[in-house]
Amino acid sequence: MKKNVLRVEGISVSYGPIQALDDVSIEVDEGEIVSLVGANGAGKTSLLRAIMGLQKVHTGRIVFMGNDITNTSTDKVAGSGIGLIPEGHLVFSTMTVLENLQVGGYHYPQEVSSSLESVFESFPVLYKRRNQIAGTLSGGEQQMLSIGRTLMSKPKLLMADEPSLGLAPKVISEIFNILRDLNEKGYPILLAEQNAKKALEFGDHAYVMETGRVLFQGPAKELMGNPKVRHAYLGGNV
Amino acid sequence: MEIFVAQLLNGLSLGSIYVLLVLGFNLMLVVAKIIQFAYPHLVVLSMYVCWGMLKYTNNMFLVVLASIVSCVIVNVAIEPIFRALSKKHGLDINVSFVVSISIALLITDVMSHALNYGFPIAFPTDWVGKSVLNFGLITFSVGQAYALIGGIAAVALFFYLLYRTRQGRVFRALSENSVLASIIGIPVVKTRILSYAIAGLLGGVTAVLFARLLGSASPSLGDFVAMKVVAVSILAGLGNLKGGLVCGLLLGIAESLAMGYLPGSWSNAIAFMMILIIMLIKPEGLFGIQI
Amino acid sequence: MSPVIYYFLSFTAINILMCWAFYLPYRVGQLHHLVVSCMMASAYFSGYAARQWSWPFALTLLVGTAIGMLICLLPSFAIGDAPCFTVVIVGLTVLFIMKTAIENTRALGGTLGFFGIPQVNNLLLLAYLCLAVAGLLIYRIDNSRLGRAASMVFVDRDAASALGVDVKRLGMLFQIIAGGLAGLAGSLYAFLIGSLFPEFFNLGVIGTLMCMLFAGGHSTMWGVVISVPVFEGLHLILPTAVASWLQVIYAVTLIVVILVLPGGLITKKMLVKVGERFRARPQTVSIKGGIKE
Amino acid sequence: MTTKGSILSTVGLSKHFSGVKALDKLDITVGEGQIHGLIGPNGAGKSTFFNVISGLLPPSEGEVYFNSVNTTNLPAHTIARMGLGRTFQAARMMADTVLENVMAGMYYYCETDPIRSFILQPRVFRTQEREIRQKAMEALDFLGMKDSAHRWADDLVWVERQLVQIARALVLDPKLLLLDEPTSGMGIMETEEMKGVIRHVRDSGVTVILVSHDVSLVVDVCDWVTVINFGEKISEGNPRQIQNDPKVMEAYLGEEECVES
Amino acid sequence: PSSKVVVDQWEIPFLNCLTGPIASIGEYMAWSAHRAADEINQKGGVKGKPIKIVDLDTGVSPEKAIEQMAKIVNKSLVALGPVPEACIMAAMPLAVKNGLLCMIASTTYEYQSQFFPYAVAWDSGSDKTLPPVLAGWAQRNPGMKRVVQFVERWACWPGMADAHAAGLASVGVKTVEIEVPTDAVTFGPLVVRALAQKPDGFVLTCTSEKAAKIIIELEKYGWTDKSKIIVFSSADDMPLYTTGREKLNGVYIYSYLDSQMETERWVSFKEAYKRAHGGMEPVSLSTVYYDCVYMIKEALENTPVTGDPKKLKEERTMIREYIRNIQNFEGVQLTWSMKDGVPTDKGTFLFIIKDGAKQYVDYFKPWK
Ligand SMILES: Nc1ncnc2c1ncn2[C@@H]1O[C@H](COP(=O)(O)OP(=O)(O)OP(=O)(O)O)[C@@H](O)[C@H]1O
Ligand SMILES: Nc1ncnc2c1ncn2[C@@H]1O[C@H](COP(=O)(O)OP(=O)(O)OP(=O)(O)O)[C@@H](O)[C@H]1O
Ligand SMILES: [Mg+2]
Ligand SMILES: [Mg+2]
Repeated sequence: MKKNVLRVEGISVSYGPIQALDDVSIEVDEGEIVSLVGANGAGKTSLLRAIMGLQKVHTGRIVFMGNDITNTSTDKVAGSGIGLIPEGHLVFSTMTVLENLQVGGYHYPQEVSSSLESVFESFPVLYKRRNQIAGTLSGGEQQMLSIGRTLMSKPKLLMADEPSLGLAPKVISEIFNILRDLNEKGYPILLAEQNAKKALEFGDHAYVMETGRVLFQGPAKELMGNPKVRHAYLGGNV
Repeated sequence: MEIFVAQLLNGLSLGSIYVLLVLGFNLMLVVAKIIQFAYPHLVVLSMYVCWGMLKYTNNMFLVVLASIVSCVIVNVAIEPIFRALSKKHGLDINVSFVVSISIALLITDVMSHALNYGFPIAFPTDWVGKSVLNFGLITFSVGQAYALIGGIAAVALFFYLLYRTRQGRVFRALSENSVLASIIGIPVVKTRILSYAIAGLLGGVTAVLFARLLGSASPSLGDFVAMKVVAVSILAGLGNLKGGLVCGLLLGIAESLAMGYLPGSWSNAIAFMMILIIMLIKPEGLFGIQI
Repeated sequence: MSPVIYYFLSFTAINILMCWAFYLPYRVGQLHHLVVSCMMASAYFSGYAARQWSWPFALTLLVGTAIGMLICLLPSFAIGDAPCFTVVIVGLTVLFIMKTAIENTRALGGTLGFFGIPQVNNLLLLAYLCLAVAGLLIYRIDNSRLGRAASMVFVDRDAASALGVDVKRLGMLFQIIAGGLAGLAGSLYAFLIGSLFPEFFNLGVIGTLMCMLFAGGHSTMWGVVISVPVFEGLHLILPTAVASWLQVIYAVTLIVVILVLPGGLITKKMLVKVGERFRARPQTVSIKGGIKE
Repeated sequence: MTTKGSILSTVGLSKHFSGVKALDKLDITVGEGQIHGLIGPNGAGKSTFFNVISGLLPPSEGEVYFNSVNTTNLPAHTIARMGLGRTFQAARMMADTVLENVMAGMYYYCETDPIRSFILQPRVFRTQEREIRQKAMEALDFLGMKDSAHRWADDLVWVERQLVQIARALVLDPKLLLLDEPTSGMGIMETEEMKGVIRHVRDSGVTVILVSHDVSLVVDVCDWVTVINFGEKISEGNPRQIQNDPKVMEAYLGEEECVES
Repeated sequence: PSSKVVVDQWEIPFLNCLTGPIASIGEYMAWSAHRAADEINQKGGVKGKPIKIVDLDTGVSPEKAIEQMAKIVNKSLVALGPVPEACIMAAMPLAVKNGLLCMIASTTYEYQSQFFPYAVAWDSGSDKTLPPVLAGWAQRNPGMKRVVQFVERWACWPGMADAHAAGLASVGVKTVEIEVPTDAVTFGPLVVRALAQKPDGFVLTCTSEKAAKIIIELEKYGWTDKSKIIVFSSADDMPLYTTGREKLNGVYIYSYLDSQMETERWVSFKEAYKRAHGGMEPVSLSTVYYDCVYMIKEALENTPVTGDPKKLKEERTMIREYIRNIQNFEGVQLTWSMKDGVPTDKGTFLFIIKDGAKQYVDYFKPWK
């Protein structure tokens, strides 16, 4: 039996009158890749934001490594070891690439230079652009920077919200390779992805969400075979 | 020639006032993304505290400490206002401008109402100090020297702090996007308060330097310089520390040369005319915006 | 009418005009402080023309408006699409320079002030007439493609110009109209007060106007219609002991309003919500309009 | 190339940012009535290309011909008026309803002088306003967003924003439409829908240049594809050719995609 | 004076600057008006009714001033203020239109003449009072040929500067003007510029704080002969002494008030003032509204005023005419008469500053 890293127990979240999550429970075990699949507005981002403490949770509990982190302030959640790659290539646009990465290593000031090396190794483009102001990077470069910056914080659990957004196919596969490498090194990963095919191929375990609820869950391979899932998310005839 | 050199020195000391204030102003821009129009007013308020402390003790250390502590406290005390503001308005610099103008109004009103019966305050005449240099009209007092050196040193120090150290990067990251900053684990409230405290610290030191340079302060002192401070900061490129140094000194020199040579009633207008022309030609400021 | 109400109403009209003059360029993201200079120039001009040349009121009003527009026209070639704070500084410096110029002009009374502008009858009526016309104009601008273009420029200049909006010309247009409004306000101001003083036009005026605009709400033209009378009337009704802390009260009020109601008292969203109430039958409404024409 | 004339062509177009060559002597010709794909790795210069041809950035060198007119260094709004519509990678909406956002696209819809039309000729003004509103509604309808017309634009999710952007660009009847990653962040269903929309746009006579990293989209809808890397054109052809071009595979698609295709 | 008084108290509105940057000045003006009222009330008031000073704040804002004026313009017999110049300019036309006499806070006749006959000034025209003092100062410093005058352009000060120059010219001294910007914070450039003119003396026509700082700068640049510096009356205010301190020793200053005077009335005023202001000495403006209130008292007593709103217009005229032509009025220090609202025989004191206090040197009657 693998140890539980993250356990979300029946949380619900709403934006004013809009109920974005309704009694959602998921689990991430040690060394596992968990994929969240769902169409637009299914609530994937809301779930990740709730875990991160960016959104108030009304009911339910979030437990990370045995500690209750429900409605804890975001920086504490981050400090406790959850790294989020946010949706839509968010970077500090007035700072240089290098500075963005350095800030990412906030909790490990001693190890910044070694982490930098490994990030630059994964993303050579960033090394080339290290002194460029991040706001002038291309969309894809910003996404890479965003991922690199999260890796700088050596998270114990990596959460990625659509990391492949706006990336070239080659880079996407590189990114997934990097994520897999990280997973092999022991990082559990929670991945939210619209591209259900990629996500199911990639994940060990998957949750399929729709309008704020978990519809299906189970080992990713099994879900791939589930005709309902295939029809709704994998473009019927795949 | 003698007169010219004397005016140049005067310009430098006037410029050092602008440099110190613009630095603090830019600091608030860089670390908190706000136009702190009331920054000069805060400094003047600290001068009042400094003066009040002098009534009780002559201990220089305590006086400086009081000035710094008061400025830090006041600056930190207004932090929640701007925090709430940025929560509600995103990063709307214009709104922060309007709010800080009302804070300036508030401070001026308190000073002209409640402190020293609203009268100007004066520091001991020996505070302005002996001359370090004295050839005829070419003189330079200790106070002037402190302010000038202090100004340049402070710019260097804060430039280093903001752009070369870990903490500086954290400040800038936070000011740009506090949500993102919290995602990567920066303790938002603590860091924000720290950044305001540091700007307050600079303000406290500036207040002491001004006390020695100017020898007095009045409720309207803040208003007199605030607008020029904003102008210099924009002229140099908002948030540009080095540009602020250069433009601050330049404005000081330009102003004192204008006062020294040009037909009397127009000297100040001419300094403004220069600013106007530069702004019309280079709307982004001379050195480029850096926030 | 009691003089208190007369002046309250007149200043309200003038300040609403001035707030609109601030509001319009702020639609494209510019805090256009130059309008205070327009107001000053037009006030002095109107005063001078009325006293020295005995110009009729209507004429001075028109020429005052034109002067305001002219003053905004010239810099707008340079700052039509400038970033907000450049516009701020240009406005402030021009104000300062203009003040110095007036202080040094004997014919305008210099620092002593300018006395004896003839009184006009029905000023209040005319002021509100002007206000109505100006309001109509701004309403039209707001609810036409100019207004939409402005909102677009406000959020994203690049996107706006990719939609075919000439950002600079739009900025210039708004600045010039704002100058005209301020000129109009200046003329009315001169006739209302009857004498002028350089100190009338200072940073404090700018501060007050900005407070009114932001407290009222800068995303619609209606906010100031509420906030100006409140700001104007507050010191009339407060007891003296409290009123001596009026500045502090203003400052705190503004901060609180901005904190509690981010967009000011009245926001665009609010208007749209109200509009939705009335748009129960959207189609029929537009058809009706069609038939009428 | 098709036999029809070209609507856009660039000659030796370059754009340098202090050292970075975002575009490097690029010659691209876009045939009229086509869906022209522009793909390339991240940072290849696709968005920069859009910015240069739409006039938002001045080119460092080279010339742009749009509709046989030399539009190099013309201001963006003039080019837009000549019939070039575009969307942005990061869509920003103005704080108003969706409908108003779309109506904002029709700035130059009415040829009369704005001041005259709304001060002196209220009737003309009102008619115009109604037409604008109607057209915006049609465009929203076309994109299946009619129901959202009166929603507040800030509340839209990413995908809806993209649609609004497209509607905003379409209302002016552009001759050429530049789409910068219109499907990023969309699921399969939405992407399918978007394919239909793009084809529909093309069929209504608008040439489309499409930037996207979604290979299946590009392969499915594009008539012609240009691949750029480091600001240079590395390949050109119809989608099939491109997919099998080793240079493209190496620079852009990576092994995985090649295997699939 | 036999008609029956119909009011319970004599309400006298005071349009004063109680907020804003010069609230400090407003405060002591208000203090002295209230003191006069208290004194009068203790002695039984006027015609058996107490005087009540109603403070109205102008906040140095023209709009507020005019609205405050509007509040009183239809019901008051006479008004104190407005203060300061900006508010005078804004609110006086309204007072003139409605025939209300205002005792404005301006030391010169320029404003008074513009609002004739509805304003009262505290001194005769500056071109009459000021030249003798400056001439007297010049004569005490024989050999002075050329002086520099620092002028701050604020309201009537340029006019006063002209009067200074006229006085100096009358004894053969040339004046060079140097303008002091209102928002100046350092004065080195101005002082260097002044010294480059190689002058024999200096006239300081600027605010008290600025005057003190200029004196300090002058010493820094090597000017030691303080007797060749004279400061004008409007700078005879607290900040001059608190800022200048020992650097003022030997400087001349002229003023309308001799604070060393030893009449009983003055001493008690001065002591009370000091108690209320943390030991600060009264300055020339502090007594202005004290005298005003007494002037109003005299007018109320010596005219058949009843306070009846129906007779407002004629009673206003009675008070106005009485005050504008008051004879042998006993102010807190001097006794003087007015003709058409302008004092005819109110002189000016010349002092020398020693250890933070003014010492009487001379008294000059105005030019005829
Ligand atoms: N700030 C907000 N205010 C109001 N409603 C919101 C907000 N953010 C999200 N929502 C709503 O919450 C629901 C869930 O949204 P969420 O962003 O979590 O979905 P998602 O699965 O991440 O979608 P996508 O694939 O588009 O990123 C949607 O209906 C959305 O409209
Ligand atoms: N203002 C700028 N200053 C410096 N470099 C810039 C600037 N704008 C773009 N660049 C650089 O030019 C290159 C091309 O950028 P561009 O945005 O055109 O890429 P792209 O092809 O759109 O990439 P993506 O698909 O990732 O969006 C990038 O390497 C980018 O870093
Ligand atoms: Mg999402
Ligand atoms: Mg791009």
